[in-house]
Amino acid sequence: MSEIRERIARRIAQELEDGDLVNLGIGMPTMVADYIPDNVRVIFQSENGFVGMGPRPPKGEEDPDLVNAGSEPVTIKTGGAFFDSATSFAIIRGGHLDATVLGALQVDQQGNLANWKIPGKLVPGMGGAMDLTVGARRVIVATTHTTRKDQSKILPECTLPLTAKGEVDLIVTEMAVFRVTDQGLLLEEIAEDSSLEEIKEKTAANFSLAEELKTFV
Amino acid sequence: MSEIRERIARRIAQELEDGDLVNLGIGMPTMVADYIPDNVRVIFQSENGFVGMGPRPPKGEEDPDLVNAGSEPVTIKTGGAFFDSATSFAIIRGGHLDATVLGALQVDQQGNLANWKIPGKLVPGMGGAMDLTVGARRVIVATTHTTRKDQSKILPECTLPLTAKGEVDLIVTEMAVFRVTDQGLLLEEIAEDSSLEEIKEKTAANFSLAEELKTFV
Amino acid sequence: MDKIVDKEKVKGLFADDQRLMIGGFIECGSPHKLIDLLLESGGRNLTLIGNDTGFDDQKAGQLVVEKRLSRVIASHIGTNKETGRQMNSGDLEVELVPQGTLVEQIRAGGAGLGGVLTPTGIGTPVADDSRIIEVEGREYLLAKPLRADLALIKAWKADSAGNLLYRHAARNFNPVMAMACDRVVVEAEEIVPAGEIDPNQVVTPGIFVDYILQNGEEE
Amino acid sequence: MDKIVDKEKVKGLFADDQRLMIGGFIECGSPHKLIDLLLESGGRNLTLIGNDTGFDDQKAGQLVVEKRLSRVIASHIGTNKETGRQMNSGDLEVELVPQGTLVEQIRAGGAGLGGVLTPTGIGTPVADDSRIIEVEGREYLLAKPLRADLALIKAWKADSAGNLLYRHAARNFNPVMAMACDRVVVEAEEIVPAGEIDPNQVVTPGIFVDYILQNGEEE
Repeated sequence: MSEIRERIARRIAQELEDGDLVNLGIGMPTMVADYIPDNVRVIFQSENGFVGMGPRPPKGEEDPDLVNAGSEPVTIKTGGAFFDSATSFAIIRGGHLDATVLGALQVDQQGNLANWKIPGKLVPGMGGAMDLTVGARRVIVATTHTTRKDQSKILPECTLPLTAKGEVDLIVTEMAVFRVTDQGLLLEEIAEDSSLEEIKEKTAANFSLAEELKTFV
Repeated sequence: MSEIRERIARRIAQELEDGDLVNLGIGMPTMVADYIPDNVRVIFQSENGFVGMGPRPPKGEEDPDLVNAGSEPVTIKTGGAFFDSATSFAIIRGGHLDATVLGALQVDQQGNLANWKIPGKLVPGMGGAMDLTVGARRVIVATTHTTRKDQSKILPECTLPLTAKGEVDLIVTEMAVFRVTDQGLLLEEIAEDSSLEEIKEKTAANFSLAEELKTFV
Repeated sequence: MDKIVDKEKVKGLFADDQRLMIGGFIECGSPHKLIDLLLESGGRNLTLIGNDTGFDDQKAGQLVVEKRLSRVIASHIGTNKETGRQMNSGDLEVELVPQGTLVEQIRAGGAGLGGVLTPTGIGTPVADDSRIIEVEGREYLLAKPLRADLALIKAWKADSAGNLLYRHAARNFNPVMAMACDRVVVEAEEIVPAGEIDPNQVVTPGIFVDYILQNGEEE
Repeated sequence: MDKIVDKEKVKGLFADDQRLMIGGFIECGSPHKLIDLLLESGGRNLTLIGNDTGFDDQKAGQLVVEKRLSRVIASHIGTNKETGRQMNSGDLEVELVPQGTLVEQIRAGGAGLGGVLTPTGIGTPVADDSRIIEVEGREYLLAKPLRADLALIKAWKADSAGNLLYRHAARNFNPVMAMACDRVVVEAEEIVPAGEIDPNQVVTPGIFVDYILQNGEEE
């Protein structure tokens, strides 16, 4: 499982460009920061109120006033800045983020995302996810291809309450990279240990194939 | 004329209470600050971005970055703070001001105020006046009783474009103090060198008399 | 007009049925001392407006655990299992709001706006309970202003005039809430004389602040 | 990604028909050096969004005096006689907006809001051209978001990452405008290396800033 998460994070890290301002969701998306190439300078925004977020500090140097949106100790890099939640969401909603990376309970071929509520079961709340999806220029979904019960998380249509309608741009799983287009999902890349057959079998959504299908590691 | 302005400013200063946060308009209203009793601590807000405004500095100590909304050099008192225009008008519109003192071209018996535009002639713009009138708890108008052509500025109904509808609470002139009530204007005070007859003659608006008519100096 | 008060004064500000805004983001920047006093005061049937309901094993979460709340308006409750439990049992009314909408509602309450139009939540269940307003061909949700009786604010430094500084990510909702409540109570790590905070560096101007409690040992 | 640029680079950013936001409040906190470069660049038919049009005998007022503007959105034009003259002659389109509405429109543009509802101007001529929206029995004007191609900002200190501090009343519209434009050009009195401004004291985070010009002698 941790290998799967690493693979997804590593692949998404390649999507980020020098100078990008990026917000990473809680959980697997947070790991993306560990795989940014040295020659690419990405600025991370933390929705609880700062830009220039850096990695976890060495043990013993954690500061309870310096945590990410998932309550994990982090650091701030030179040139970073703190601000209040109104400014934080002005950045997020106002189109100042180049990309956000978010997890999914379900994602579908219209680019809809569901990740905040399982009615009658789990209702953690949407936190900042609805603002992130509507505001960021690119919305990248980081998700395992299937649920623990081996059911596809990539659907013709989400059945859970939506976080965002039609906002997802790219879906990265341990098996595949799909681009969301006006014509639906486009399979662009296949993991080196997967196959088109496996992806077809485990994907409930319809998708078409890119002209040039690439492989990712 | 300067004696008239001083009298109006001095009378309005008596309206302000210890602890009040007050915004003074440009011109005569600005003079109110000079007449606050020593035992009353009023905090002045300047709409261009600070609270704790203090008097003009000694000659030679003016700072071009420290001026009031009328571009006059001022100071900031201990405990004051600077902020941006969005915060400044959050204070003004959000009901955080106890009072504002504004000048008038016309004011009427419904508590309407006109002070930003003479169509075809003078259109300086409303600046912050519309926000001040709608946001401050008390709107006090400081005005000469008549125009230079000796016409009443206190009318049954304003004829110039309005700055605010029904927001004026008190009108102070060199002759009289009127309170704006739901039943119209109530004459509460007469200047010691004026008379009820003179006020009746020079006031176009209807007004009733307070049970106890006071005199002011 | 001394704003610096003691614990007894703060406790006297609390009452049943109040509507409270409490700063903080999952316990970071939460006014733990003020919450302690609120818990001691015994206030019940409270409405909480805040980003979240903290952790169930930490201070901000205890308002839920000790069943002081009847209503919560928040963006996230996943870190306090007790909140979900009381919500599912019907003991606690929970209104979930996108975080950026929540902070704009609070800001609108403090800034005298009748609401703001946000694209956030269009096409989601959040839109079901909201008025939709179309502007230039695009749909927005109307987010109405929020205000409360009392704001509980955590500051890093306060001066005696009430000017506040916050530390790192502990700032979050605190400065916005300090503008949107009838009375504002601040817990400060340090209190300094007026004049010691540069007026250019002030984050929350003192005019918004009614009471300041020192949260340290030396009280 | 060095943000510090020279005068030639700044001049190259200007073009005819641009929509500009320019910080300042009647010349206080106005970016006089950037306005100089704009005047030198020869750009014409510009739209200015700002609090006012400065004094006719000072720098910010020269954009009007030299007839570079075809449209102004401002709250006050009384300090520049030339603005009123061109408005009355029909050479300049002037839209007057209450100051608090103007700054919220700019903020909405930067914050991705579809607009805000303000009580300011109800019952006045300002309401005639506005959409009225009723919320809980009270009428508000819809103030739509404003954005521009270029923001010209005056800062006190900038660090090389673009983080900005402002001085005294020279802050005014500058931080709000820095969030609402496609490109943001800053004139700073002093430029320091990144890290020299405490991240807790930053007023405008560097992510909003594209270009910084030193306005001093040493350039």
